[in-house]
Amino acid sequence: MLKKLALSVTLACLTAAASAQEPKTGGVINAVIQPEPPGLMLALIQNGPTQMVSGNIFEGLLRYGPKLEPLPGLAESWTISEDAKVYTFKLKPGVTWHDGKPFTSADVLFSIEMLKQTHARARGNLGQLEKVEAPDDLTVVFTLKQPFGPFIGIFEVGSLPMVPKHLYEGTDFKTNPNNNTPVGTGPFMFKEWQKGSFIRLVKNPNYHVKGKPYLDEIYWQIIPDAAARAVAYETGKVDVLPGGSVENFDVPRLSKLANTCVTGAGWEFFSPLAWLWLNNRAGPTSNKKIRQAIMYAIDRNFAKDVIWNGLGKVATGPSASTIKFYTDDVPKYPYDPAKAKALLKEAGYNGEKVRLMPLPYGETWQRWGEAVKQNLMDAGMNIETIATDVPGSNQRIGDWDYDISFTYLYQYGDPALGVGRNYVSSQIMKGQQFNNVEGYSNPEIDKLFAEGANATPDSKRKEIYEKAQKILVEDVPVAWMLELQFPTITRCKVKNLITTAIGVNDGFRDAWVDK
Amino acid sequence: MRQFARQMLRNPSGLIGLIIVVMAILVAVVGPLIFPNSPWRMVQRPFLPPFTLSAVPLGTDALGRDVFAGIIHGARVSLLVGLVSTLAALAVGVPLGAIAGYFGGRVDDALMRFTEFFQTIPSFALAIVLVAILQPSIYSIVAAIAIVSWPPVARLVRGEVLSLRTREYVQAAIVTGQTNRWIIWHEILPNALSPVIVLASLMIATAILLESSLSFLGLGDPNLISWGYMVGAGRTVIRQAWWITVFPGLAILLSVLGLNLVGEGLNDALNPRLARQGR
Amino acid sequence: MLSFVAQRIVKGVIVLLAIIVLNFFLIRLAPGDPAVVMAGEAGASDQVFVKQLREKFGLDRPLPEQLFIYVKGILSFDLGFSFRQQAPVSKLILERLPATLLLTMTAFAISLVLGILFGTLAARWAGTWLDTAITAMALVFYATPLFWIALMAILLFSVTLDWLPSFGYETIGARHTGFARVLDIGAHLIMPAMTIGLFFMATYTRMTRASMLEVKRLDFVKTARAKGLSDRVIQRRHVLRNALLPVVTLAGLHTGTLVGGAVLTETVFAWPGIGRLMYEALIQRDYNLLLGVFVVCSAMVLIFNLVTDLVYRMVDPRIQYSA
Amino acid sequence: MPAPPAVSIKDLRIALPPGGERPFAVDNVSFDLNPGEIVCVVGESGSGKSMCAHALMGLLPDSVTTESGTISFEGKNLLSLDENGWRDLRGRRIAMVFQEPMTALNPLLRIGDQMMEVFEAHGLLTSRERRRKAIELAREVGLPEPERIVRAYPHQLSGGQRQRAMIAMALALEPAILVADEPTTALDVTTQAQILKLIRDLQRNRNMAVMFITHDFGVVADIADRVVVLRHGQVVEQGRSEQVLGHPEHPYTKALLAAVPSMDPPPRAPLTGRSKAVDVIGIDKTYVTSNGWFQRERRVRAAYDVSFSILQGETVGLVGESGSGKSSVARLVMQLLEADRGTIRLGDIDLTALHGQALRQQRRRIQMIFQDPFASLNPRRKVGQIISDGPIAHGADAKQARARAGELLGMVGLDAGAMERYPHEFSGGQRQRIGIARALALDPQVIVADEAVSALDVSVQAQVLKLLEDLKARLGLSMLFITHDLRVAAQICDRIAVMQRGIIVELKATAALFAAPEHQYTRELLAAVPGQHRPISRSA
Repeated sequence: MLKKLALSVTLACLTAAASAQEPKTGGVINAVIQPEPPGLMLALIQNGPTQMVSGNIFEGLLRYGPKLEPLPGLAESWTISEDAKVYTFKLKPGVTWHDGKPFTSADVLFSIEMLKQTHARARGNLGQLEKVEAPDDLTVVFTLKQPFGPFIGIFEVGSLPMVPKHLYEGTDFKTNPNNNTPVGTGPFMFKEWQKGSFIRLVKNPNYHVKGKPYLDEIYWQIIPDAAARAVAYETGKVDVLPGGSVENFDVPRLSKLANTCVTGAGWEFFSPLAWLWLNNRAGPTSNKKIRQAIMYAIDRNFAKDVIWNGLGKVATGPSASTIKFYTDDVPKYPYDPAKAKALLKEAGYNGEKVRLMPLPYGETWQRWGEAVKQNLMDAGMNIETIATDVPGSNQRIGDWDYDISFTYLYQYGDPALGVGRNYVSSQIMKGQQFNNVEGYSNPEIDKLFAEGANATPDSKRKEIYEKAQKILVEDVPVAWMLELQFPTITRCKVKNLITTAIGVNDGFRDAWVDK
Repeated sequence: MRQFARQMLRNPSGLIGLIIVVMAILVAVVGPLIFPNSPWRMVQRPFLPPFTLSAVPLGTDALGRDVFAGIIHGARVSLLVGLVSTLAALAVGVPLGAIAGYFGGRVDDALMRFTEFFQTIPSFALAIVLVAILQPSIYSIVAAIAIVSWPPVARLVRGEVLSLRTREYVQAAIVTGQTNRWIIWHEILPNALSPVIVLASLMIATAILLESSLSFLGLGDPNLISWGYMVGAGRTVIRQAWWITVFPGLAILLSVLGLNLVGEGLNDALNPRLARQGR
Repeated sequence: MLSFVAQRIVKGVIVLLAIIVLNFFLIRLAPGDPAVVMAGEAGASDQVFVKQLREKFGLDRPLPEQLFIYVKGILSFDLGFSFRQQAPVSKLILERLPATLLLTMTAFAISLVLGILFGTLAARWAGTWLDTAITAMALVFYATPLFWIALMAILLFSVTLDWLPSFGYETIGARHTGFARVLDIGAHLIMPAMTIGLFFMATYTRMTRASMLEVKRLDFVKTARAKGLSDRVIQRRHVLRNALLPVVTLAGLHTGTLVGGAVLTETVFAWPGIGRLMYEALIQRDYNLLLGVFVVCSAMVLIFNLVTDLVYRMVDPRIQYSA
Repeated sequence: MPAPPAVSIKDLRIALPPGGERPFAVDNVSFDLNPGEIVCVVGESGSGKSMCAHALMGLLPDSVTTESGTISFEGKNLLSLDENGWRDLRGRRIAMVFQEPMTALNPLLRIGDQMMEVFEAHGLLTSRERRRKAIELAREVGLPEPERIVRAYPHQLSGGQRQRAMIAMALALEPAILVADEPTTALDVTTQAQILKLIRDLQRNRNMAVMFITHDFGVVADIADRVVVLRHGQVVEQGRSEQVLGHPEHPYTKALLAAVPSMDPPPRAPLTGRSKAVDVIGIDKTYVTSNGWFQRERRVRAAYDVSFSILQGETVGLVGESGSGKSSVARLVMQLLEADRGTIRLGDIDLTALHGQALRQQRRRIQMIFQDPFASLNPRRKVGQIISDGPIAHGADAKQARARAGELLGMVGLDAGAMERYPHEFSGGQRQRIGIARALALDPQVIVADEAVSALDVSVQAQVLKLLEDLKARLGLSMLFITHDLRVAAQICDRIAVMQRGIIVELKATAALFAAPEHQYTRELLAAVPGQHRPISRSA
């Protein structure tokens, strides 16, 4: 109870700080969505654009502040038992679905079951769950098999969206007609979708937070070309460019436009970290010295300053600096071509061809690939760029058919959720584009991450993870590049858009337009 | 031949075209030898405007690479793609058209259905799909361009052969006991050549455009610099740095224009009706 | 005439089936499949999930069986189900087709009208500065990459002058009705239509000019002059009519391919048409959707070719349906 | 004739573009056209006769210019008219009929509409009256079913009907002058005879002045009141038709007239006891054009039960009008076409049973001379190659074949220097000689000559015919001679077969055929040959 009170206070402070002005009701926001989402049923589809749009329609039990602290969502309070195995959630009373039916603990139980089938990440996150029960309509109790530190961090809307039981129970989830007109509890309701043009959401008048949302409508406009998106913003056709929707080269120019506000906030939960998969199994990159040489050969500050326009941060190791238990007390790899050459020579590299696969996600990544290629060639490596599109690159990565390949992955706030998976040997599986793709296998790292996930209290976890980071940075299983920042560009009249650690994905419930 | 050259030179636009094309070829052949530095090398600060430093006369791109070097080295790739894919298309289209036209009947029917089939699929869409499937590389691009551009060649050659086949000198060759192969090779194809040459010069131009369009969509060979790649890469920054797109774009425009002019000049010079009229 | 049409339709269906079979295998040759893409997007790629998806899409079955199922569907006008968009392919295509048709038909009309106009002028004043100017303009448009024109047009008309909207089909959220809506769509249409249209306009200009000059030399023009007809009547009734036959034929053949060839323009101008749909389906390996677009585009080509033939036969009395 | 001339051409000189064969297309030409008179302007190709016609219409091509002279008509000098002045005259006062009625009519407009245009051009009559007038005109020129035919398109008419339509157009406004530029050259003899009669009748009824351009002295003899003979753009002789044809003065005119083959077959020794070189037995050939699965096929019968034989050393003529199937028979005999039925024997070998290599082997024994001297030689091969290619294909040594080619060129009257040159460097007659040399290179026993002299000017035609006759005699060749020209056939053939619609209707010794034609069609053909009723001087 005390905990709950403390939380409410924090929340109040946060809100007060964020909006010095009194919010105004009404208005329409035009935002860009790219690419066009395949569908909006968040429980079935979890790609980026779906999460971004559906975060307004659906809600999770919790939300997370910029420091990744849990905030009330559909659950208004929660308690964790002493042995850290039982989590009891109190649901907010009076919440209704868009169709008017009440939201209850039965919906939560149903959602858990459904997501285990349809949501791969949720299935993973719920792996430690022994059982979940609903003693009454507004209480849900999760019982874990063993303590699992990150468990409190899995309840945001994209990771565990709540689904209406009355519409989905007993149906074939994939073909349920409600998938086309999703029904959630969120601040906005789905109105129409003109394929290839826009998705329109309208205000939920019965939203469970009094007075919210402030906006009447949101148009998510679908504009496939990055340059056209920039022009759309410039010519006033859209007001919100979520992170990643324009090329980095355009960001400085757009930022300088009048009445334009830019923020890098809202990515704390994901903390995307870019690195190069280095194939640890075969070829030159299986040699640790060559991997270290690669780290020295690449001018990561150039990439940050020129390609990412100074946004982001040079990565020091497997964890982004925003992730719990991060440490920068690890071996350093400054840009040093001479050292790279020396290491290559030491490793006996004799000009074998090394295949480099850039990320097929647009011009920024292409340019980065070219710059890295040139860096490596300057250090004396023989690099051939392999061009693929997304499916092709996924296939190659899944088949381990590459030498060096770009990627960036979300870290989901906790090393147990988003970091360890990339280095532990149990996650070496053919056919995946994530997790331990590089084929790095170190029993000590396996052990450290296994302990870290279930250790209590946090101080113990910190010790374990810091040790793991040191070992990894020394071994260079992958070549860490940058902690990415995807700036959200808005017209300054759009207020209070980003209030939580998942940014735009958490919906426009607090946003308002200053007229 | 001399008369043909005279015809070609008499035509001012053909001459201009020829000059442009010869210059483009010179740049492609000799350019990289004179400017051996890799066009991928980051040599200056990014977005350096043109005409500010004599070392990088056309400025630098988003990574600080020399635009001028890119155009010089890109000439080789763009022209080569144009030339090789056209040759490949000819290698498919000419024999197919010749066989269909010469033998006629069911062979003709079958081959023409085959050709029509390829013409029914929208060609740019097919090229995109082919490159995406084979994964972008100089080979897949050349193959895709060749695959979508051979049908007109086959049709043209077929039409020519069809009309040449009934020419009396071909009948004379049959009557004197020549084999089909000899007749196609010595009597028919040499006389079908001029329209094919005209078409080929236009096809090179189209192929260069096609390659640039594919590159624009990001389906170029990432290891080779081409003009289309440069335009594609520059378009996202066109607002800050017009020169990155404008110069390679002009290079494409000029060479395609030149090739078209040459094609027209060839057409005028090789077209017997116009030649007869002049007499 | 009916039997002619019937014959063409049967032939068309055979060609379409061949296209389906070819593309069916072609597309599946590409590395990666929709399950891989969707797993990747979902941010999770455990094998169970990919396997589930493959089973759901029927990708676990042998290829011939997949083909059989697909073709069986096609024969009952069912283009299948889009894996990724979770909707029937025919519905997705029908949503996009009107936009593409509007765009390409406008482009086609502009290019044909202007091309014939300029070509006629150039031929009429052959050898003068007007002819030189028109020919030069046509050559430049003929040689300029389409996407480049698009970029320049956006820079000029949207960004610098702010006269025309740079993307989309209509002003989103404006909810115009009636004539205002038509105007709004028209404003959005101008740039993309011109972008496509300019190249074809150049083609038709050159062709009309050449064709007119050629027809001018024919004997019946001399006959017309020998009758004492005025130059204008000769140009219009004798020269233009005959000269337009090849132009119209070529134009008819172009229309079909235009539909599938609008990928670049639709991408640059965010035009919600099927060219873009195709490209998206391709990079997502949405097999059924991609095949569906191909089938529809190819069918368009066949239909337009047939219409062209019919028009041609109406205009040119020398061709008979059966004789 | 006391009446003043309708048109008077004085010292007309038309300059060709510089760099041509000669500076003037028409050089100092003067002649008059009188009302009610037909003036034939005769000359071989390139003599400038068409230029005269076009100058009179103001329709000269842009590349030539009228240098000097006058054309006086109704008190005006036509050469000083501007375009509007010309337009007013054309069709109304001066009208023209062209050579090729197919291309001279707009294929996309109905015949009647094209007729009505003449009135429209001069702003005459209402549209209903124009239509009525068009039908009237159609009737006047003898077009069948005038009401229906005015709604037809040109391609639906026969060649003769098209030419009638052209004439109807030309006569619509009752012009004072009709210019007819080779109006019957593209037509068959029987049609030609009808058209000539039509022009003659109309001219008499309307008292028109007609300028009739032709290269055919037979036509001249049939139609002309006066004759103007042109050579290299200059008038070599002009005068009354009886005068010029009967008593030519200029050597060129004499030579031209002498070159016109006579209708009287020369006496020929009967060929008895010789074996058959070629035996054609019961050949059928039907062309089938399929228009696809749903449509009826189109069938044209080119040969039906055709049988004849050629003795050794004999020339058999195959005559008939266009479409009679004579060329198909030539191609069947040559095995360029496959017969549906029947046998063709060459000596004792059945050619129809052979294929591939075996057929190619036998081909050397029967060779062909083609019609078009421009199309029968590959423009991209040297003459030496053209002649020696055949022997080399049959295994001859290249060097010997070339030497032989040189000899053959000598034999056909060309010097051996021709070996290294390309066909376009030769004139039509020379090319035909090269074609003959090529045919002879394989030492054949039989020659098939398909309209081998039809495309040549009369003087050249006479030379080539003579050459053929000589060679045939010297080498003991048998010949199948295809022609539409009965005069030529009379001179060269031992026997003549007359073909009509794929059937041989009559086959007789030449003299017998001319003296006593049995079949109705043969009689029609013979009667239609122009120039039989007026004496033509043959003394060279």
